[in-house]
Amino acid sequence: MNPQVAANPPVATPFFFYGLAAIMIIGGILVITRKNAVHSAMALITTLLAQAGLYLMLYAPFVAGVQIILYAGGIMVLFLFVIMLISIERTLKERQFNKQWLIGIVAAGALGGLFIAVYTTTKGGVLFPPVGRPSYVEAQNTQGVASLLFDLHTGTYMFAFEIASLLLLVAIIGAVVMAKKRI
Amino acid sequence: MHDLIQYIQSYLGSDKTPGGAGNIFWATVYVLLVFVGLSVAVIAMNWLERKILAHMQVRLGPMRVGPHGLLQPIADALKLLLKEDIIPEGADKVVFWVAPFIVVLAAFTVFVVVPFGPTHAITDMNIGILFMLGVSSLSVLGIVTAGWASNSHYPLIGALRSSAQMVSYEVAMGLAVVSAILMTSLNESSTGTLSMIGIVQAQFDQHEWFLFKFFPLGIIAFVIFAIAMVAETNRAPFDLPEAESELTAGFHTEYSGFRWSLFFLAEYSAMIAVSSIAVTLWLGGWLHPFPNLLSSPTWELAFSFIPGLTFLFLGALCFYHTARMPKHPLFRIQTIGLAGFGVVLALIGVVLFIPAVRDRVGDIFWFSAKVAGFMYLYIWYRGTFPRYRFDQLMKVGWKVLLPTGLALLILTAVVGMRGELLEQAKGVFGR
Amino acid sequence: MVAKYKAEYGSGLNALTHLGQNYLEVDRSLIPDFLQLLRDDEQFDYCVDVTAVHYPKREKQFDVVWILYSFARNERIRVKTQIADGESIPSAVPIWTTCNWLEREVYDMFGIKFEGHPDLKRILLPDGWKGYPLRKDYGILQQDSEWVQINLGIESGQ
Amino acid sequence: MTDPNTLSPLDLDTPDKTFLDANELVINMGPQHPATHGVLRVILRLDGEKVLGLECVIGYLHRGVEKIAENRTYTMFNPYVDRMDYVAAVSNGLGYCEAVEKLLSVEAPPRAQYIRVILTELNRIASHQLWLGTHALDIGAITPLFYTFRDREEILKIFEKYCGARLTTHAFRIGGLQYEAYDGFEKDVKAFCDFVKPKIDEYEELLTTNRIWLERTKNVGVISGKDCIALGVTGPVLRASGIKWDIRKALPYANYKNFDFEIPTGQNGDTYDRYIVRMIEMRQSLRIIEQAVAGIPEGPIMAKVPKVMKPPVGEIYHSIEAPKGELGYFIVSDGSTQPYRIRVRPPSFVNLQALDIMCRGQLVADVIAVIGTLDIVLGEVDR
Repeated sequence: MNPQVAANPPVATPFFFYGLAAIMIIGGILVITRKNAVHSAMALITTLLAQAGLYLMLYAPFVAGVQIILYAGGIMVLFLFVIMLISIERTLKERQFNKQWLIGIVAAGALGGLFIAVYTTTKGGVLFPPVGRPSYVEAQNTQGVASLLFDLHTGTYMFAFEIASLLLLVAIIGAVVMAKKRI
Repeated sequence: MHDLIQYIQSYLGSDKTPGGAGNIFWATVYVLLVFVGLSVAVIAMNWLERKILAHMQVRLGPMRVGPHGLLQPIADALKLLLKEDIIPEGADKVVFWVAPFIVVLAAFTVFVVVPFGPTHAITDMNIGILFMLGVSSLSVLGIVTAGWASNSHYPLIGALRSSAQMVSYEVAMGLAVVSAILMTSLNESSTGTLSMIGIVQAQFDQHEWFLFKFFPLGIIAFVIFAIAMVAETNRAPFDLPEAESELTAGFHTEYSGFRWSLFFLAEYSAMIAVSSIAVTLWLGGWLHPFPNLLSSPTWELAFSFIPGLTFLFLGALCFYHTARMPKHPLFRIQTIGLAGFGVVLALIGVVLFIPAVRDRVGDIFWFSAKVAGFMYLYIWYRGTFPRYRFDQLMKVGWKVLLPTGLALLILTAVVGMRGELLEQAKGVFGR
Repeated sequence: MVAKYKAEYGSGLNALTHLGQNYLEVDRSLIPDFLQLLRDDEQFDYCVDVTAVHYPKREKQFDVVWILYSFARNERIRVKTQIADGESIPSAVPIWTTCNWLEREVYDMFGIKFEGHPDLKRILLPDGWKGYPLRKDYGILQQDSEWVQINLGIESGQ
Repeated sequence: MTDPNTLSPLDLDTPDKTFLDANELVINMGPQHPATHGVLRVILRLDGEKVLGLECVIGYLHRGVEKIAENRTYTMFNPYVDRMDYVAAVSNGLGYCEAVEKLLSVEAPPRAQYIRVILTELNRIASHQLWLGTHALDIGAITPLFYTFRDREEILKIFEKYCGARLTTHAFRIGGLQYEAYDGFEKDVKAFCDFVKPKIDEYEELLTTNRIWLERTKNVGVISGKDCIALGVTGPVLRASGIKWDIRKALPYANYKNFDFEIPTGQNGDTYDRYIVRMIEMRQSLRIIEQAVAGIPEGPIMAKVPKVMKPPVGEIYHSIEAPKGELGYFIVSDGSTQPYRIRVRPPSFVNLQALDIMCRGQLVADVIAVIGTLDIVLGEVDR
């Protein structure tokens, strides 16, 4: 039992959870319904920030920090960067939904079904571990992530991590090659 | 009622931050204190920048509003609040509205983890430094959206410039920060930490500021950070996003009045925020000079007098200038005002001698003094340097700072692990 | 130099000196070739100024003046030619790039058209302005009041 | 359009055509813009931040000085010339007075010549100081502006003491001077020379070896000597491109042939060289002033000039080396009291033409630097 958790019982957890979840859902809906791409991007940022809040509630501050620094801070800036250079007037005239909406709904329904299935079958189990489990301990989150990734003995994701970074490197080079004729 | 008082008092003996102790009352008090303190700091910074810059440029600066222009920032603030709030015709109203708030929110939120002292922080997060970098990077969003929403060319170019600039300098900044974090773990006893308080504590434990650790690696990391932080806050000589001679005022060209003042506020609090990071990581945060050498009670007592003495000195300075004021009836109110200001400063100085206060503000004083040093550097840069061009700025960021930072990171790791590495080398070759 | 060209062009060329300054009066028909010649063969590589003078009483109303300088000879020379109102004159831009704006100004002020000028339009006055202010028949208080009223929304620019 | 012989081919970078389709942006810089030094409007065609081409729109300050001249007598027109290049009013006056004197075939007496040279050179320093301050400000260094203005003030004080005016001085009259030099004039000028020398060192200390300044000015706005001649660019810009030509030496006027000074030149024709050339020019001006103050003769200050000036029929072109370049006056006289036609050959106007060629392929920030380095005064461009 971690003394810190015992000393600081989480405050108003359901309130924050439902609040953040609601923000996320509203943001997500706005992302696809807004015609103005910049508004969509702003909604997406809100969603991502709310998600970071949920990570914090899950005692995963490192992931939350990375979420903010990478998604909300880094990637979305580049998104906005590109969106701004596109003429907004033109995008306003374009059709917002294409013919694949049916497939989209099917895919979203399937994913939602999966979530519900997992939730119902594992309720009280792995997804929502009881209070006091080590994964609650904030102080070990950063080290935990690091040891999962890099530790020689317990690390299982080292290879996947390195492969992912290589993939990103290839993507960067590809983007440069495509965007610039003369380098 | 009694419970409440006890709840409030229960924190006082604690050696944790209010957030760490989970005391909501004191956390709120600290939030308010930091907010007010920051606002006062920005106002003071406004006045100081104008005065110091003026004296660097052989002129006087504000002299009319209050003695030596002391009330000038207040007059400015009033003017900005009363000014008409113009929203351009073709602007995207919602985004135009939201953008300044994003910037201000990002600039203020980072102060949640800034450690003014071992217990003087709103909270101590396990990921403190990561949180600071992450949240401060959000201000780019505000700048970009502000530039875009203005629906005008100059702000758009300014916004694009600043976003490109901030994103690229974040990389170099991050590398320098990582090398400092690495230093927290590279010794016999301590384990690494991302917590802001933990980092300062590590410097205390390791008996040196990280500025001097692994000489000259610490200094190089600090220099990289010091350059990157000027670029991050869009100040001279990296003030291209608001280069007035090229882009009139950059991303906030179309803003006026209150909304413009929010940008102003955000810029200065961001300057203070990044300076705080630098102070925390390399200059020993709240520690007074030579905390390990001069740690005897006598020295502690001597150091605890310095804040009070400083304020007394400032008060004396005010009295000196009061005496030098022209003896003309027109200047009477100004003279009285200056004397009054001196009295206030001296009183603060006296209050700082009270033992209970003395023991608590020492950390805050040293931290603020170090940050103030950086603020002075900002002003000095502005008075001295011409402005970089955009491509040169990018060149400095990507071709100089980034490789240096990477090499530095590797070198820090190698130097820090040299014992183990030698051991392993012996293991391999020694047989 | 003068004698050589005098022989070549005869009456089309007239060399004079006034107050120690040399100038050539050249027939309109010689204009682009003679200027080209001055630059290429006589090293007058710097065109100091192009301007015009209006003589309303003359038959050929305008004097167009080129002021040339040669770095090699350290010598200045003026070339003058006379043209009538409405007549155009070949542009010297292919010879000296600097003539671009100078000719535009002459066009702006006198209404003299330069053939082959890359972008002959008004330079100092607004594009829609009527009248050529440096002509002698243009009064000093005169203005294009129509333009002023439409574009500035005031009665008069005086 | 342009002859390849006179103009070195421009390295015109067309935007890279990729699937991202380079964005061409047209930006309107000015007429109200902090860095255009007045009311210059520059229409920039940009690819991102790179300048593809630009067009200057001028004439916002057009006052019809040449038309005014035709309706004033020779004497009455004299103050008007101060209003063209208002930061170098004394030079304007010198050019005009000398042109009319030539037309009248009179010459100003030696003492007047010396005082003229002193004042003109002082004005050259003042003009260069103003240029330096604003140019550095454009590039982002805000401090030199205050230093140069502080020192320019001393020059203006001398002007004020001499003729009562600080900016539009109207210091000279046709045929000489109106006012005798005031008591202590020589002393003031000498004191100024001693005062300003360390100050020029101070400017140089701030900028000459400043790394950012070097990066911002080296290889920026390069123009070759050949292009300069083709475009008629004169003054420090021409000299910075390696052509050693100064009217004070080439076709001496006033009594410049009596003084010993050097013409500074640059090699690269970039913004940095122009900066260096102007800095040296300031020092050379000081040299001239010191010699002139030492050798100032006694004597009359006004030649015999008729009260009503009626120059004989004829025309004259006279030019001087103004701080910005060749400032010429082409005066046609019809024998009456009023000039038949006065044409001013403004250095700023002609130099401004080079802006396009100097900025192509550079960045927006360089346009600012180049406008600054051309040292234009819109009052003179538009007249």
